[in-house]
Order: sequence, then C-alpha cells, then structure tokens
Amino acid sequence: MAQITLIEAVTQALAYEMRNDESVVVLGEDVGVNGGVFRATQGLQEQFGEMRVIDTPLDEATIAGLTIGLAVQGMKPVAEAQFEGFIYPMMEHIACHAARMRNRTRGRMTVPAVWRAPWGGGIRAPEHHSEANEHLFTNIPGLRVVMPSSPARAYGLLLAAIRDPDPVIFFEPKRIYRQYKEEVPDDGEALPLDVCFVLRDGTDVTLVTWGAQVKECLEAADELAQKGISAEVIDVATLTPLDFDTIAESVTKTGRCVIVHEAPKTAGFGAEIAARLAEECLYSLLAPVQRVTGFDTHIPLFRLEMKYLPSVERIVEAAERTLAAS
Amino acid sequence: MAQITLIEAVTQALAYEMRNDESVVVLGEDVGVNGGVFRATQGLQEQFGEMRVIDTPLDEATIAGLTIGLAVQGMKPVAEAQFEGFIYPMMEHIACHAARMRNRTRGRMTVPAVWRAPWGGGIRAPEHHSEANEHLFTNIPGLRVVMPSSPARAYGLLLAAIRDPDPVIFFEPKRIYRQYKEEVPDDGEALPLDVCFVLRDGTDVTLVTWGAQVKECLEAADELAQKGISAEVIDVATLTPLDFDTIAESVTKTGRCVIVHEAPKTAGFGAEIAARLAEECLYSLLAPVQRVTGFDTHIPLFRLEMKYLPSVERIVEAAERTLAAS
Amino acid sequence: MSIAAKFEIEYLQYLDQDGKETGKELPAFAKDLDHMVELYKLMVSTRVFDAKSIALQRTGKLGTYASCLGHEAAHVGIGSAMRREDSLAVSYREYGAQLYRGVKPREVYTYWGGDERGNDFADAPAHDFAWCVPIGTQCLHAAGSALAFKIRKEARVAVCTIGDGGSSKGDFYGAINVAGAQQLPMVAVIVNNQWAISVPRRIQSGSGTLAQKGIAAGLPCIQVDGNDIIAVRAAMEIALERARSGQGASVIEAVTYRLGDHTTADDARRYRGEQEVKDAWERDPIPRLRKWLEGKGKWDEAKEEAWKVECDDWMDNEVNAYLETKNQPATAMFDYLYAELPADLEAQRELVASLDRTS
Amino acid sequence: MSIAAKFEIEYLQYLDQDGKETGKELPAFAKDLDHMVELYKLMVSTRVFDAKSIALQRTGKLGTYASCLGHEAAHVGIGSAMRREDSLAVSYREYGAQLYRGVKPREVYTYWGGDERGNDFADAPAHDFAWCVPIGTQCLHAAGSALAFKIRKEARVAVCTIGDGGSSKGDFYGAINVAGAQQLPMVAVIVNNQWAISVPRRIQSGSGTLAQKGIAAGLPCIQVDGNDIIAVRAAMEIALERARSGQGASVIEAVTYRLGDHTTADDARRYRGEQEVKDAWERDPIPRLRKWLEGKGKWDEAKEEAWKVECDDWMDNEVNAYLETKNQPATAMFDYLYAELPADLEAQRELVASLDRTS
Ligand SMILES: Cc1ncc(C[n+]2csc(CCOP(=O)(O)OP(=O)(O)O)c2C)c(N)n1
Ligand SMILES: Cc1ncc(C[n+]2csc(CCOP(=O)(O)OP(=O)(O)O)c2C)c(N)n1
Ligand SMILES: [Mg+2]
Ligand SMILES: [Mg+2]
Repeated sequence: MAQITLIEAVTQALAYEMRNDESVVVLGEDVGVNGGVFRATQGLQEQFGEMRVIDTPLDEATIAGLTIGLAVQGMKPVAEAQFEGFIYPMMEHIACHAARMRNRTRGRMTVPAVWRAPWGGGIRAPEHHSEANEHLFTNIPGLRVVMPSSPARAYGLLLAAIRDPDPVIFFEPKRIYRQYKEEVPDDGEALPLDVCFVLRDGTDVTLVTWGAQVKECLEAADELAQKGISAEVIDVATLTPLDFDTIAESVTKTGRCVIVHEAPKTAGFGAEIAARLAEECLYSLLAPVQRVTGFDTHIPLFRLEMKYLPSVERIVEAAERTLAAS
Repeated sequence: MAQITLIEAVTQALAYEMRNDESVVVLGEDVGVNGGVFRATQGLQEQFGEMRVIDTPLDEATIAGLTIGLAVQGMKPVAEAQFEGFIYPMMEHIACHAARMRNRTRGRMTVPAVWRAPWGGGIRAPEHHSEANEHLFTNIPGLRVVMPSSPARAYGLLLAAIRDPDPVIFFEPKRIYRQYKEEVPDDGEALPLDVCFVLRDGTDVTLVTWGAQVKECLEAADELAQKGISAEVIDVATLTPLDFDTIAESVTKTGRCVIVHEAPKTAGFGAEIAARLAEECLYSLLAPVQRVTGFDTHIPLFRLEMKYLPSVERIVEAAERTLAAS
Repeated sequence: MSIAAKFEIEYLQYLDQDGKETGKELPAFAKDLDHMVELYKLMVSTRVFDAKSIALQRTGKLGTYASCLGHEAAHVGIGSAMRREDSLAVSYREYGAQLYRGVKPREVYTYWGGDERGNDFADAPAHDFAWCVPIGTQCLHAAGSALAFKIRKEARVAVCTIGDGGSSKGDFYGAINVAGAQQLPMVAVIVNNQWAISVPRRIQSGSGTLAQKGIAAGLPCIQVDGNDIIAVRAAMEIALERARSGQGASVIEAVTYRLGDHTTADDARRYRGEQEVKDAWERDPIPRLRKWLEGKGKWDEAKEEAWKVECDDWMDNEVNAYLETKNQPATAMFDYLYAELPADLEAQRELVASLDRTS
Repeated sequence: MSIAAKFEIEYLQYLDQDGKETGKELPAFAKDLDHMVELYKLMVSTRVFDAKSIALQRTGKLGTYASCLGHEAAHVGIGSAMRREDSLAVSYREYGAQLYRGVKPREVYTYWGGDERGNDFADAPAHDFAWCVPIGTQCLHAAGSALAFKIRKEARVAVCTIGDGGSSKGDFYGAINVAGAQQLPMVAVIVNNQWAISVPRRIQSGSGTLAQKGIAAGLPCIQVDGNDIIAVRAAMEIALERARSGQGASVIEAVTYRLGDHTTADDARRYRGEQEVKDAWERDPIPRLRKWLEGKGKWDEAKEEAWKVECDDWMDNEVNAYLETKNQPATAMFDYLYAELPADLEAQRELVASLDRTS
C-alpha cells in the first residue's frame, strides 16, 4: 500500500466514492482536465467523464447554487471553492438554502452536498489565497464544518462528509497538503463526524486545535515534554456540531487549556471553545484559558505571513503561562 | 423638541449629516421615493435629490461594490441592505475590499462607508427577514460592527459611523424601531464608537447584551431587583473593536456574568465575550458564565419565533443560576 | 463595417387587450377550447384565492402576503405548459403556476402564516422547490436541477421564474449563463410586472427589453404579452420542447403588471400614480380571455357565476383546513435541522421542550 | 412576426496579423506616427518587463506572478486612451495599462513579492485601484467610481478590465447593468484571452461573442481585435468620449490570447494543445505593429536594438530598487488596519513587536 499525502487522500476519497455511488459529482473551477489548482481532482475527469467532473463558469454563486439544485434533485455534489478566500459569494446559497432546505420543507427536500475549499496560509501565496474563515460557517445551524489534519483523517472525514445526508463544509489546510505521507488504505471506511480526536494523551495541559495547526501543537507538546510538561493534544476535526464532551473531559483532567487556531482571534471559533469552558468547566480550570491565534489583522502578504501564524514557540509559551498561573 | 423613535433617529442622523456634508449619499433598494421599507430614508430623496439618494438595481453585490467605489473616490456612502438576511452577497466586497483597502494600499485608498441593515427577529416577518448575523462581521479585521439600542444611541452612533474614516456595519434592531420614543436633540453630536454603555449599575451580576435584547435585560434587571439581586446592564453597542475593559471592570466587581444575544449560541459574538472573561477575568468569576441566546437552529417562522428569542424569564433564570452557583 | 453577431427579439401576442385575435395562427393547445376553458377557470380561481388571502391577512389570520393580482395569465401559462416530472422553482408570488401543479391554498396559508409545514407539499411534485425569498437564488437551483436531469439523461426540464427586479441579481445571470454554456434543459421566465417593490423597471436596467438579457448567455429569448395566456403558454411550450429535446435553455420575458401592492406590508400609492394602475387594469388578463371564450360560445355569465360558487366552496374548505392547523411544538425548530439531531444540541432541545411546557 | 428589438455587434480591426491595413480609415491618433512609435515602445518594454518578472520568480525573488505575454496591445491600448483624471480598476495582469499610467515595475514586484507597499503607487494616479484578486469585483468599484464622478459632475471616466472568465461573475453583470441603468461614465473592457486558468472560453458562456453581454445592460458594445492596438485604442477613445460627454457606459471585448501560463504557478501544457499556442503566436501583437511601423519608415532593427538596451537599463534600475527594499516590520500588519489603532488591539501589536525583536 502506497504512502500518500493529504491532498492525495482527498483525491482517493473522491475517486472511491465516485466509483461506488454514481450520484456523486464534482464541480468547480478548473476541476476538470487540470485536476484543480492543487490537483485534488487530478485524473477524475478522465475516469468519470465530463458529466461527473464539471468545470463551471467562473462564478462562485453559480457553483453554490448549482450544487444545491443538484443535491435537491438527488445527486451528491462535491463543489470546490478554489480558495477559501473566494467563498463569500457562495454564502447566500449555503446559509439561506443548503443549511435550511431540510428545515424549511420539513424534510421534504434535503441538500446532501459537500463544499470543499483549500484553507489557510503559509504557502507564500498571493493576496486572498491564505484565508482561514471557518468562523463564517460555524454560527450557521444546519451545517457541519469539518477540517482534516492528516492524510488518513482527510480520507475518512471526506468520505463521511459525502455520505452525510446534510451539507458539509470541508476545509482542507493547504499548508499541509503535501507535508508528509502516510499509509491510507483505500477501503472506503469513513470516520465519524461527531467526535474530536485525541492525538496525544497528557495530564498537565490540553492543547485544542484543528487543521494545519495540529502539527505545531504536536511539536509544542514534544517541546513541553522535554520541559517535563505533559500536554494532551486534541484535533477538533468537526467544529460544528461540536463534540465538546471530549474537550471537557480533557480539561477537567488537566485543568488548563490552550486553544490554537489560525483565524483572527476575535470571534474566531476558539472563542466558542473558551466560552464553553467558562460555562461548563469553570470549576476545573486551574488557570486562565489561553488562545494562540492569528492576530486581529488581515493575514499579511507572504513576506510577513509566518509572523502572523501561530508558532510552536507561541504555543509553548502559552502552555507554560497556564502552568505558571496556578 | 419632539420625541422620536429609533427609526426616526436614524432618519434624523442621515438628514443631519447629508445637510452638513455633501459627500454623504444614501443608496440601496427602495431608499428613494419609498423611503425604505421601514421608512429609514423617508423624505431624504425629496430633500437631497436623486443624485444623493439612489435607488439601485436589485443586487446586493452591486450595492456593496458601488459603495466601495464611491467611498474610494471620496464620497461617504451609506448603503442599505434591506434586511440583514440579504446581506450575504455583500460579503465579498465588505470582507475583501472595504475591510482591507486601507491595509492593502498602505493608506492610499480608504473606504469611509457605512452599511446599514435592519436586524433581528420578533416582528412576525416572512422567512429570511429575521436574521441576527452580527457574527458574520465580528471576525473581520478592519471593520467596526455597531448596534444601537435606543433612539439617542441610534442617532449618535450613526453620526459617528458616517464620520468614521473606516467601514462600519450598522445593524438596526428592527423589533425596537418603534418600541418607544425619546427626546433626541438634532445637534449633530456623535457618540463614541469605542465604548460600551453601562445602562444600569449593579453589584451582583453583570448582564452583557446589545441591540434589541437590551430591553429584555433591563426588564430582567428590574425583576431581579425585586428579588433583591442587583444587576448591572451593559450595552456593548460597538461589538468590534470591543471595549472589553468596561465589561471586565463590571465582572471583576460582580463576579458573575450573563451574556444575552439573539443569534444562535454556537460561535455567536457572546462566545467572544465569554472567552475574554475566561482568559482575562478567570480569577474574578464566582460562577460559570451564562449565555442566553437564540438556539442553534434557524429562527423559526413567526408562529414560533418568540420561543426562540431570549426572554426576560430566561435571562432572570440564568442570572439566578449564577448566584446559586457560588 | 464588419459585423460579429446579430440578434432579434421577437414579441409574441395572440390576443389583444380586448380579447381580439391579433391574426397570428393560434397554437394547437389554443384550438382545444375545452382546455382553454380550464385555463380560464384556473385564472379565475387563482384570483378568488388571492382575494381570500388578502382578506385573511387583513383580519390577522395570515402574515405578510404577496398578491398575484394581475399575474394570472403569466403564472397559469407557465404552470400549465409543464409536465409533472419537470421541476418548478418560483420566488414567492407565482401561485397560479403552483396551484396548477397541486400546491394547495392551505399550504400557501400555512407558509405565509408562519409555519414551515406549508412547504411540505402534499400533492404537488416533491421535486418542486419551496418558496424562495432570497431574490434570484431559485434560478441557480433550477440550473442545478437541469444539470441533474442532464447528467441522468432524463427528459425533464427545470423552470424558474424571476421578477423584473430579480433579473438584476447576479444569480439570474449566473443561471442563464451556465445554462447556455452547458446546454441545460432549463427555461427562465422573467415575469416583468414593472415594479420591484417601489423600484420601477427603468431603474433596474437600461436594457430595452428584459428578454435580451438572454443574449448575454447566448440563449434564444423572446418577449411575450404576459397578460395573454396563449402567448405565455405558446412560448413556454416551444422553450420546454427545446429543452426536453436536448437543445438547451431559453429566456422568456412575460410583460405584465402588478395590479396590487408589493405585499400586504406595502402601500404602492406612496410611489406610483393612479393613472398608471388604471391603464394597467385595461390590460387585465382575465376579461380578455373571457371575452374571447364568450366570442367562441364557450363561456357566459351563468358559467361564470357557477364557477365562482365552486371557487368559494373550495376556498372555504381550504381556509377551514388552514385555520384548524395547530402550531407545531417549539421543539420543531430542532427536528428538521439535520437528519439526526447532533448530541450537542440535545440539551438545547430539552430546554425548549421545558419552556414549551411552561408557556 | 413582431420584433421588439434588434442588435448588431461590430468587429473592429485596422491591422491584420501581418501588419497590413484592413482598409478601414485609420483614426486620428494612428496618423500621428510618432505617437504610434511611443505605443510600440511601451508594448516592447512591457514585454521586457514581463520576461524579467518571470525570471525573478524563477530565481525565487518573486512570488506567484501573472504574465501579460501577448496582451500588450490590449493593455497599452486601454492605458494610452485614458486621461490621468480617469480611474482604472484592473484585475492582476494589466501591466501594460498600468505602466502607461505611472505604476513602476518595482511596485509590481513589491506587491507580487509579498509586500503591501507595492499598492501604494508613487507616480500613478492615487485614484487608480490596487490589484484586485477577487475576480470581477473591480468592475463594481469602477461603477461606484463612475457614480461618484457623475454625482460630482466631473468629466471623468471609470475604466475596468475583466477577463473572459471574469465576465461570468455576477459582479461584471451587476456593474454593466447599473452602469446602463444610471448612465454612468464607465467603460468595461473584457480582455478575452481565451482561457481562465484551464477553463476555455467556450465553457464560460454559450454566447457567441463576449461583447454581446453588454446587450443585457442595454449598452453599446463592440468586439475588437485585441492584438491590434489601433483597434483597441480606437474603441476605447469612442467609449471614453461617450462616457465623458454624459452618454453613458460601453462594453468592449478585446479578443487576444494568453501566450503564457496563467501564472508562474500554472503549467498550461496540462490542458491546452501546442498547436493552438503556435497559431496564437502568429497573431502576436508586437511584430504586426513593428511591421506596420517599419513599412512607414518609422522603425528598424537599429531602433529596436537601442530601445531594448534602454529597456534593460530601466529594468536593472527597477529590479535593484526592488531588491534593496527591506521588509516591513511585522507590526506593519496593524498599522493600516484602521485610521487609528483601536485600544483593544494594542496588546496584540505589542506582542507582535516583541516577537519581531526576538526573531
Ligand atoms: C436578495 C434579496 N434582496 C432583497 C429582498 C427584498 N425584496 C423582496 S421582494 C423585492 C422586489 C422584487 O421585485 P421583482 O423581482 O420585480 O419581483 P416582484 O415582487 O415584482 O414579483 C425585494 C427587493 C429579497 N427578498 N432578497
Ligand atoms: C472570485 C474568485 N474566484 C476564483 C479565483 C481564482 N482565479 C484566479 S484567476 C482565475 C481565472 C481568471 O480568468 P480570466 O477572468 O479569464 O482572466 P485571465 O487570468 O485570463 O486574465 C481564477 C479562477 C479568484 N481569483 N477570484
Ligand atoms: Mg417585479
Ligand atoms: Mg482569460
């Protein structure tokens, strides 16, 4: 079995599901012959034809609206936003229709669709190609917001997203698209969309994160271990609906929590997790919650972007702060 | 001096500023002869002509993009989204351009524009006419998100918003558009955009809210007073950039906080305030933070909408819970 | 001068405003006079229904309601040309088309009466879309439906309707553009009633016709007298056949007039003159068809009276069914959010259940 | 058949691909041969600049860069027709127009080299827009600018450029539609280079020309040979004059070809055939103008060589200036966010300052 990257795992999941369910179609800009600008859909048009791998005109509202029409009529569309920074014109369709169709029609019409988008910074890309906007969707009821952080989880979560009977926003952290390879059996096994993954057990502090920052958190945990601090690392994976229980259990154990994400701090999804802790785990907290996030500025053009993204150093420092506090 | 409603205060502020600054123009759907579907722009086209009160074609992206072009070329446009639920197609322009133009051009180009939108539920309106979506903007750096809760604050804050050199999203809680009248001198005095307003002093618990729920919070404070509980009520007014100091000061004093808002709970702006408390005021908290919010569902059509909106009863109960907790 | 492209927009009308034939040979369906009587009856019953809706609203039994007064020829023309397996995506006022396809007045009332169950059509095709309030978006849902039909090689057509105002929205353009690029089996009907709330047609666009918007997408487009049901229906039949046979999409502009207020929340006297409305009543689609049918000996006053009585009975029945509908429990806001309620929402649902019990 | 409207789209070309005049009388500016030499020189220097940009990228000194190879006639034609007080809203590849208006290569490099300061044009008009990556949005900024000019009764025109791909986006439609409805002083130029990354023109739209999109907005529209600078410039002059004199907006389609990859991050061999590109080189805008000027005795090999040397000097100068630019401090991300930094962000800025000191 070959070792594959995260982006190859995305392709593998798409191909698997397209082979097994002919209602699955892929649409977006450049998803056809070109295989997507990151090659996520590489080879799919050759395999499945132009009717199932559809290059659309350049209009994100068009892509989003087509996706809803397809889904309502019984297809399982997987739409691509070429970059997360171009997803705004899709929002009216996602928020007003995809997220609401089942509710609006009391179950008569449903939208079993997936919107994929390469997400986040750190690849020295031009303006608008580095956005981390998960918060745009986490306040919308009726959606699932999912973000994988490894090839295996990309495969399993994407399969789950496509099979899910409701709309899923699937953000792919492009910085780690090709960061490393791992074995991902092409066995069609989906992962659950209602759990956080505990990637590392620890007793002193809980690091909660998702997407590309999982890597920095694991590295921070290594560094902390060298300093004698035992950090538990949780990959939230499905942001909404949230599996808060797993986080609560961990923080109840460790008493300390550092939340790490790439989006701006204010009203980022980290706020929700910190809020839940303040509501539901207050008495377990031995130290103030820490958020290590992007700043409340636009992610700078690439010369400065690494100064914007949460670093191992900032995470370690925040964790140490929680330990110094009590 | 006449007593005026909140919506009349909006009109009064617009007219004042249009008289005093000829670069101020108003644009949107039905803002002309009709004076807006809520009459916010009533009489303005008659007074200032079709070149300054502009009915646009029915396309929210068009309105948003025109607004940016106008602002960059030295006008001070005040755009209207007819209802907050129709603001999505404006988001690309607001997030990618309005909020970023100054940053993008190192100050060469700026967007001194205001986007007004009637906000929130509770008026027995049709689907999509009751949204509370402030969270869509509170995570966007470079914007100000403002929401008045009284005629006087509507007047003063809207003047400030128009005069502000940066883009402001101005949400008007339509449920209280005509709820009561008060004297609002037409003196052109703006209110600051960087403070929360403490509307009632108290010592036992802090109620933090904004927009239409200010009324319920003040009523809850009355009820709590009858039970011997002294509640401080804070109207956040400018959500971002946030004046957290005022909130922190209050909660440091009371040790207890109930956050009340109408939008869904998960990742609503209340999460940010709770998160800041968990980060910066943990040791002052005598009880878990409470959020009394809309549920994580779509606001139901009007037969059930009042069951969705935070009620005085739910606020009182949450406040009592914070007192029982410690 | 070298010419890259040439276009013409046809204007179609069979009956003038007095019910006189314009001379153009009638299409086959219009020669079936019994069928034309059926269409006339539905136009009348749609108007009866509409008046009842407004009465319900005025007496506090309905929320905001968008009247279809004056649009009966356009709406019934659209609905009657379609097959059941086709899919209809409307905005919010196209009752004449929807009633034809089996939507019940009680469903209309339930939805505009503030209850989601109105969208759970009992008899209309399950693949017809719900009312769509965000202007223009339905056009892309129709395009997506058409794409599904094309992918599955089904001989079905997706129809969307859109207002003159809505024709300004990017979604309309996106929909016709992709329909043209992908040769989708779709028909987009612009119901141009001259007003978008208070905004007149001329402020929406500098284009002389709205039909010509289709040129931007490379689509066949036609302007029809939207108060002449024969013209609307004929244009629909051609466009549907074109789509069904794999020749792609079309744009139809049906020129009509909104004889009432935008909705019951609107007062059109604020922004438009009486004379304009009076003139528009001269073009009322119902009397002209009646005159034509009377001229053919297929209709008369007695039939009219009898039909109105039938309509009233039907309405009584529908209104009663509506008024008897109990509210959903408050927990209903959770019950169709996802296929299964996520665990994280259970506590919230329980809270709502308890509030519901106490209030 | 009754006809509601008729349209024709003119195709404009003065020089064929061999630099021969097509017979149409030349516009006034083209009779000023010294001016034509200036235009030619700018087309050449634009190409030299473009090659240098790619070289910088290949050697790691620039980020992703979008080449303008093959677009020189279209871009210089647009830029040279405008007045300084007019406003230009581009997407990201229209360097020929921007250089004409005073944008410096070092600014281009600074921006595509990952530094916001590239958008703070020193010599170009301060009212010209920054590069605009979200496709199509710039068209509405031009419309808004045009509205500002109209409100203030200034005889200025807002110009936007958009790609064939971008012409599918709702914003383009919204912009031309409102420009038509409000008679705005705007010119929208579709630079149709046949490709939107890997998506060919035919997948963008079923419309035969892209010029005809203007019909949807009721605007005059024309298709021109976008490799013939005389045609581009002539169409621009007419449209600009129309706009400046209060007669409203126009749409111009300039038909050209993207001779290079979409950007340096793209590999066009993945999706388009060699022959197509070879054929397109036959229509290269630069040799045809050179041949024409040579025929007129205004240009020769020696001049070409001399000009290339000048271009090289200019580039060396610009590249050096660029390479000498130090990074901004990390705190720069806070310094142009608002007119004044809000108090709530001070702590974050301080943290960034401290990180910056230690790294
Ligand atoms: C996206 C969006 N913007 C604004 C509105 C508010 N609105 C409801 S109906 C309407 C006018 C629609 O006019 P038109 O498209 O001509 O349809 P008509 O009502 O005349 O049938 C507007 C502006 C909306 N529903 N959706
Ligand atoms: C809204 C948006 N969607 C997608 C993209 C990604 N993207 C960048 S360029 C491009 C193709 C543009 O093609 P065209 O408009 O023809 O311009 P050209 O590059 O050919 O000059 C795409 C899809 C973007 N920048 N913005
Ligand atoms: Mg209308
Ligand atoms: Mg192109």
